[in-house]
Amino acid sequence: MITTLLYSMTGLLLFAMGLFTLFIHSHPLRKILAVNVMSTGVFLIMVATAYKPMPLGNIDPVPHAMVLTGIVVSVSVTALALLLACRVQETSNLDLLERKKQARIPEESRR
Amino acid sequence: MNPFQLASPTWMISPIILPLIAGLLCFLLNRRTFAIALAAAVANLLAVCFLTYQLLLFGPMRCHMGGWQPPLGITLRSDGPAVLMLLMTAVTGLAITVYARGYFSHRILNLRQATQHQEQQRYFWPLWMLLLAGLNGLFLSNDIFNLYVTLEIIAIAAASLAALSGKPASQLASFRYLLVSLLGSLTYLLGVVFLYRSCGILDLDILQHHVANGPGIRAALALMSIGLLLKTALVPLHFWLPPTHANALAPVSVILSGLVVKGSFYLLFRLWFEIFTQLITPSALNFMGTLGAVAILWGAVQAMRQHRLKLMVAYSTVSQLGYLFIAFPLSRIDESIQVWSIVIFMALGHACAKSALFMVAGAVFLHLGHDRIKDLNGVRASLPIPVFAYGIAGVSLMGLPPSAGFIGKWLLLTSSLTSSQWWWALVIITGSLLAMIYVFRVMSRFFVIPEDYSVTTSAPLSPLLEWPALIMALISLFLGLAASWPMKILATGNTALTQVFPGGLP
Amino acid sequence: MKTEKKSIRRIRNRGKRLDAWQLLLLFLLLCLTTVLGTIIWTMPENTSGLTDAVARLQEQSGVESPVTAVLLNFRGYDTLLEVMVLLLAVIGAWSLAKAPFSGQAADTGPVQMGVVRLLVPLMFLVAAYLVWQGSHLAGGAFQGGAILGAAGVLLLVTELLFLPAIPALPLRIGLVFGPLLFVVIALFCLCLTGHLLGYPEQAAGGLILLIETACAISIGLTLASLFAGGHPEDDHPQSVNPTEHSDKEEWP
Amino acid sequence: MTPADLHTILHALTLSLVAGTPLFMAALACTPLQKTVARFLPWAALPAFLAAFTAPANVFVEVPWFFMGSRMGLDENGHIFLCLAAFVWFLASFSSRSLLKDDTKRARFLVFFLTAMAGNFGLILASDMLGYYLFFAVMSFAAYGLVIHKETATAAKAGRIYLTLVMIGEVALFTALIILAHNSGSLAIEDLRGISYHPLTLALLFIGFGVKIGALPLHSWMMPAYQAAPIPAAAALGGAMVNAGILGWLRFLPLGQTSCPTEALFFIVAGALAAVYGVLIGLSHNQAGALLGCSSISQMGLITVIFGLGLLSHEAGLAAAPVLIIYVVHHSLAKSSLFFAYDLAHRQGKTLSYLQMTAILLPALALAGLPLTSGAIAKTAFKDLTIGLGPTWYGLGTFFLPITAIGTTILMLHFMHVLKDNGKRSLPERAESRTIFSISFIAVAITLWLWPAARDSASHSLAGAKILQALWPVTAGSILFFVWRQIPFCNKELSTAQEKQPSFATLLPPIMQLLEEKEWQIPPHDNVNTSLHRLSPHLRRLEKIMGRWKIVGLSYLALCLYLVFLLL
Amino acid sequence: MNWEQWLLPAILLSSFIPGIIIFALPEERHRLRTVLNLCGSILKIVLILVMDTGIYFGYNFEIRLSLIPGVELLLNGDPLSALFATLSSVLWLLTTVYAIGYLEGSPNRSHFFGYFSLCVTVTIGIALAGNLITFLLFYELLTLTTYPLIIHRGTEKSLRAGRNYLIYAFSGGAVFLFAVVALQTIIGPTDFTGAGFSPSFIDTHATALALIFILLIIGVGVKAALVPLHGWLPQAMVAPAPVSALLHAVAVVKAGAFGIIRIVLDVYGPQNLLLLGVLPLLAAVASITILYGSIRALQQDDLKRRLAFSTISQVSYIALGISLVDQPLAVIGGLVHLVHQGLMKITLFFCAGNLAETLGIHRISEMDGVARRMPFTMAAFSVGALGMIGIPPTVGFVSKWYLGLGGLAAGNWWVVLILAVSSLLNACYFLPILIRAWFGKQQGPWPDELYSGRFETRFMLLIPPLVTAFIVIAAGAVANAQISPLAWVRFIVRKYGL
Repeated sequence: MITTLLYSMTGLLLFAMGLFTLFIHSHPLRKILAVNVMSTGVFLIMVATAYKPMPLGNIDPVPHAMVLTGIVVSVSVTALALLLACRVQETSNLDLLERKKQARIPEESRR
Repeated sequence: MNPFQLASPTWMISPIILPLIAGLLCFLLNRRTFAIALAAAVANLLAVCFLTYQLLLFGPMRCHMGGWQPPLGITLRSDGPAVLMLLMTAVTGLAITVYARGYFSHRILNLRQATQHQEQQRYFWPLWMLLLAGLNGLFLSNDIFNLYVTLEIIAIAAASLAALSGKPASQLASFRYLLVSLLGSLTYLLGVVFLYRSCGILDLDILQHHVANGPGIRAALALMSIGLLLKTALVPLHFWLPPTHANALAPVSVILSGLVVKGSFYLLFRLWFEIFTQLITPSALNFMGTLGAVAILWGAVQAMRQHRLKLMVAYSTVSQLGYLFIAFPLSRIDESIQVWSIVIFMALGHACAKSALFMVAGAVFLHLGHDRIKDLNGVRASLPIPVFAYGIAGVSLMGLPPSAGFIGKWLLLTSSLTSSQWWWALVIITGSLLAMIYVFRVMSRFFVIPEDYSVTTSAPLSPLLEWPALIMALISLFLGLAASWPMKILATGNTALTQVFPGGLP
Repeated sequence: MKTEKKSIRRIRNRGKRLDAWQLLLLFLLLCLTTVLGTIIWTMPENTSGLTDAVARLQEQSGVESPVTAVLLNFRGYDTLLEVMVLLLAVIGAWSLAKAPFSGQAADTGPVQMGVVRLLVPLMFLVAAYLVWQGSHLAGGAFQGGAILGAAGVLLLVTELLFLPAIPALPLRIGLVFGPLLFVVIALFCLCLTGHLLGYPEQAAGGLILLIETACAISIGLTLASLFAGGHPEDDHPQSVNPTEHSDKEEWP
Repeated sequence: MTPADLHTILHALTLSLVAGTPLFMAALACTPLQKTVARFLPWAALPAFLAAFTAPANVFVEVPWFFMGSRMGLDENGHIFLCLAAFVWFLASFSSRSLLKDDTKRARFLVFFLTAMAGNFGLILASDMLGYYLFFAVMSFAAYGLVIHKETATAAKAGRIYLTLVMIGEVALFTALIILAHNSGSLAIEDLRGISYHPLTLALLFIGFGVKIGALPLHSWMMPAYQAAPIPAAAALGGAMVNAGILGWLRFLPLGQTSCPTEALFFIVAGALAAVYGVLIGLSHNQAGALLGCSSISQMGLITVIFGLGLLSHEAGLAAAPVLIIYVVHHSLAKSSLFFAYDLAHRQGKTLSYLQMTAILLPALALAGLPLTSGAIAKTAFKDLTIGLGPTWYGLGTFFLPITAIGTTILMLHFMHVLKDNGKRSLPERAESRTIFSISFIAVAITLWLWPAARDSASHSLAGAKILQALWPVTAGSILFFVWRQIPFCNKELSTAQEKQPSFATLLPPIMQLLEEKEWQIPPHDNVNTSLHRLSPHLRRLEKIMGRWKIVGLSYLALCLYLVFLLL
Repeated sequence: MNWEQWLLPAILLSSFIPGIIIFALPEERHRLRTVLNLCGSILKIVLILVMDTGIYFGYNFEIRLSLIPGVELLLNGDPLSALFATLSSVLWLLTTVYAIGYLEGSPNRSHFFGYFSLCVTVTIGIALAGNLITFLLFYELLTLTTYPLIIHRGTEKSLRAGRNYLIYAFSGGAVFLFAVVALQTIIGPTDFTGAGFSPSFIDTHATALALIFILLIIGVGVKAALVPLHGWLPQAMVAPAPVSALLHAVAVVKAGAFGIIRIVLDVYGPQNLLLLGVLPLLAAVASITILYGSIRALQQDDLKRRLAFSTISQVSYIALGISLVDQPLAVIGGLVHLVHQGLMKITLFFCAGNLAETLGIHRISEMDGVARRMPFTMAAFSVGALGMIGIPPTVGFVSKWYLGLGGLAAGNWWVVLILAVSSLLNACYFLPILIRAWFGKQQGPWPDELYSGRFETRFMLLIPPLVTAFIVIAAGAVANAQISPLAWVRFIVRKYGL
């Protein structure tokens, strides 16, 4: 019982920390990391859910499978986000662009 | 049981598998990607039509994946709302496929950047096909975790598509979109965890009957809802939508605005009104309604002030999504069923109309090389069909009869008045008026023909760019006239709906 | 002057101290965490989840590991879609840019070379083991694929392998192989048993292993491709002006 | 087809020809045939003559489909009025024929002339309210074209005044007819018998027909219009169209049915004032047409007085009706004759010969009631009427009538004076106008003597006392006239003093000023709606703020918390 | 399915299909376009006459399409709809002829005639609408189809006018929609039955029903240009003359007035309205509009603007007549004015268009002596103007007469007063024009003489006003005949059992 709770609370905390970072920090890398931390938190809670104390018997494999799936998804998304961030960084300074984005009329493409 | 017989529920997988395979093939093969995609889109439409037929014949059905019964196995379910959403996706999808072909062909004509445009087209098809599969999966899925996976498929495909144009603005918007999607998905997943922890069940049918009245489930619902709200871009969480939709390539904008936001909304709505109905409190419904009202007004006001056509259309999406949420508080009276028809009509109407609008915007962009509203003068003369489509789609957005939007608004108004919540009616009416202003602000520009006007662009637009827009617009217009068909589909097997309309259905 | 100072101070303070908005944010976050924590705390812990259901049907799944059974049999559809997610990530990544390609030959030192020579085959071996082991213990396609991916990353990092330099078609075949096989088998099962992914009971184990192997290869390739960060040189359709890429050696 | 049917059809045909012929000719005048139309102009009045003499009295033809259900026919009065109108119009068209020889606006004149003629005949035939109103309106509006025909500034002004008053009259008449129709529940004029008249109705009728008659507050169009119109047209105006107003009163006022003494008093006072006022104002004019107009005002004042007397009581009404007819016949013949005299003088271009002057004196002094003239017969009838009404009204006949006679004498002598040196240049067709005048002269001289209805009054007027009574005002008037001629300052050119007529066009400017550009309009704006335009930067800023991550975070968390709170 | 049912859609399609084809036609194919237009309009007239005859002999024309429960499209041919439909179709034919002449050689004619046909389709739809929802449908579509016509010239001024028109019209439409929904939630289906809803609703929902009535009237009042809602109409004068003619005489303004009639007679029913006691309000608004419109018309020098304000004034006669719904005579007056005003006003607009198109005359101050140059046009104009004033035997008198009688029958003397004052005002703003035109002296050359030919202006421009002017007189002169607008209106009123 207490094990589950401990893991769950840690997971929740990780989720909250990730959330905070995501909202506060503007650097794309930090944001991506924050999302990763969040997902880790969620997975942690999930794994904790799978843990069943002895009287009930075995661990629950379904959350395990879910976590596995989640991790894969998370990896994919992280990779894509990183690439996107790189592309954005390459073409222009992200911060600057974000600040100026609304001010000027962005052009979809120049012909 | 023979999976190929008429009554077999296994047919349900075809709208998922067909685009999936098409997506894989599109990625694998270099040539004939359009042919593959078109075949898939057509096949998808046929499959969905078949599902509709099946639904009308045999009522709602469930398909157990791998033959495993719930609670362990994953179930697909086809019922009225799902089939209607599938139909919407299939029809719009076919139009998008055709339109995208025209769009890319036109752009490739521009030799200077032909390579880049070819690349865009090359990756567009697999992404779009997989997105289609994801959407169909979302509409059919009956498993709360499987829904998460479909949401992710949609998110990744959509974000990639949004970044496809390769311009910094679109990439930035897409990055943000990806983050928001992730945040939404994770919040949803957290909710799923809470739910699983409380019930230990993932299948929606079983959940519906086993919803225990615990705080865990309520928290789960809240978390899942917020996650989906974020993906649906309800004001105040809409910030990502306009830049993403406006900066993407035109076919992508159509996909994002017409279909993708509907996916998450559909899920949210289903959770609230099918699964967790007992948990819903009036104040929560009112809260959603209020957010919807704010969205209607805010989106419309923002749309009115935009200087670019695509941004205006994007903000109009923000506004139109609000209508879907107004339906929430109105459900209370009618035992949450009539509300389905409202939402379905609003969603269908909006999907068609918005697709048409973005298609027109794309055509105009290709024609003029920009989409600044104040310089749109005289487009009518050179692009009569898109302008016509714009007008008709605008009618639907404004909710004028006989469009689907009108039917939706009519139902909304009726519900709000029968339940004596007239203030929602005021919001709805105001929203339509604001829509009129922003639609016609552009429309009037189209109609001005300057003295020295001459068609300056090089290439004439291909009919592939013009006709899908018109057809979508016409569908949105005449869907209202054929409103009894969606009603019939919606009501199939839904006993509650027949109770709401005691006089019998048309 | 005053405003200047203010702005300077603001700039200096940025990142160090939280402004009012951020404090409010923190406060709300704490509230939410507390509420959710309390809910977790008070949640009754009496459900056994799907443990029993899995245990009951374990026999028919064709594999011994319950996790693999869930992953590839009971909820194989999830996994199918998940593989698609990975593929989507690659397509998305490829759509963004061409993979960075220095055009320089690898300047590998002897130590590095040695390590790679040692590690990569080992990793392949481990991966194969993990996939095989997946049917009765922890492990499976993802784990195996991850190791494979790591091997690919190693090769990429040491610039021994230029992913961009691989002709696109084989690469694409490799990437699609797993998912496509998965789908084909799923459809095959549909024809056999009437259910998508409804493996015939006796062939379940074999089919699952087949899928896992294929997927592991594709996943490994996928991860490596993601790391490479873009599409290969020649991955576009009817090239307008096909550029001959320099013939660098692909394998040491 | 029985003979009776045939008879009816013939009757209907005759009646429709009466108004139809002029209308048809008016239509023809729009075509290149106008010259022919001009030549055959007098023939337009012939069917009216025919009808007046042949049509059976009190046989009505129902024309249910026409307008709102029409009834046509002639009653006793109708015969007289139609005959009179036909005569005057015949002479007028005869006279205008030569006028039109080389008039560039011939077609227009023809159209208006013939339309007015049709209107005048038609209203006499109409025996339902709306038919009367229809033809009355047609006549009134067509007459405007005659008034303004010369297109001079004075003509335009006269036209404006005429039109304003006609419009007021039309509206008043419309209102009155609606009330009458409502009260009687039918459109037939016979059904008006026995219904009660609201004073308002009487007032509206007074205004409605009073305009045409020139009753006192509504008289101001007469002088300028008679002066401005071409003389034949003026003759028609003064000799025939005026009668339409009288016929209107005769038909619509409850004469001989109910007694309404108060309103009667109003009629009498207004008439008496007009009788005097016409003379007084006439002395300030020295244009023949205007003078005849003033004389009409005065004479119509007397007719108004007769109407007033008739309204006093049931019996009075019965007694007044024949008197009215006599007076109308007298006046209309005399007045038209004077107009033709004016025409003669106008065309002759040199001073009139004494024979001519004497001949003209007859109709002129007939108006004043010279013995042995038709005027004497009419005045005798009038006097007999007042005597019949008792002592209250006795003074009217013995005292007031002579005074007006004096006035009229002065006026008429003034007219003769003006006429004497009116013509400046010689116009062709003098002979024709001489013929016309002769015909009208003969008509004035003999009609009332030969007319059976007036036989009583005629024989009365031949009594010696009556002759004396009639003679002295004329004599006095003549003396006064010559005295007046000797007073130098009286002969100054006064005629240029035009009356100010308050027309609606001048009344309205204040209202217009009040409403000027007060209309609510959405202010023009170019691109975005105004208010939005102003708000736009703020909206943009707000939207931008909402897009900041920390704000997004805040709203995300707030929504999350709130939803959890709401659902828990 | 029988011919009675299919006649109504056929009537709609007879202008819809030509409209669609015309859209698709290239600009140069003017001959084909003309043929299509004329064939469509003649066919429509024929069909409508068939319908009229059928209605007279008691056939029942009705076709329904149920969309969702509670929302039903219903086309229904009753005498009232026949009245409006006949008027619209006849005037459409004339306006089409006129427009063909008017737009000869100008750009974007396909576009123009396409919308023109759609506009008429929608107007006929309004006429044939069998319940409030169908009415609403066509009412909103009318705004949409007229908008491109109003901004046809594409100038900034016309755009502004168009925008104002839209804002007014759609705001009205929104209010109308709200009211319709509210009404349906109370009384259920709103079919035009001719009797109104059951009086039992009054016991329960008196206030709500009264409020809804006001909202409904506001909704249609925008198009009928009742006074606080009239602002769009004078501005919409920037449109080409045939459009103005159509807007004023047939389509938009009439649609609003027709809506008022439908609401009063069919939706609410006279008895209910008398119970609710809201009619005096309508009467008051109508009276104010009549006077206000006339007074504002006096101030205008621009001919079309003057006519526009005159329209505002005249259309309210209809509302005034209908507001005295318990008096059959007043109702007759109001209903028949629907036709009569259309005939007169379209004549006036045709003539105004002729002046502008032939001589470039837009202002009244430029009209001196114009009748000598264009006698036939001005004759038609004069007939129209005299009709407006109410001079017999024109049709204007007939309407006024019945209105006045009805007003008196209701014991409302002020109705007659309003009529009298309004007639005077009408005279004040129309007669000076006539005087100028017929008797004024031409001051210098015409502003912009564009045409010189055999006739005073183009043949196609000359025929329609002469025809309508003839009808103005003829319909008045034979008002009491078996076949006349008045007779038909009497038939209607009998049908309603008043």
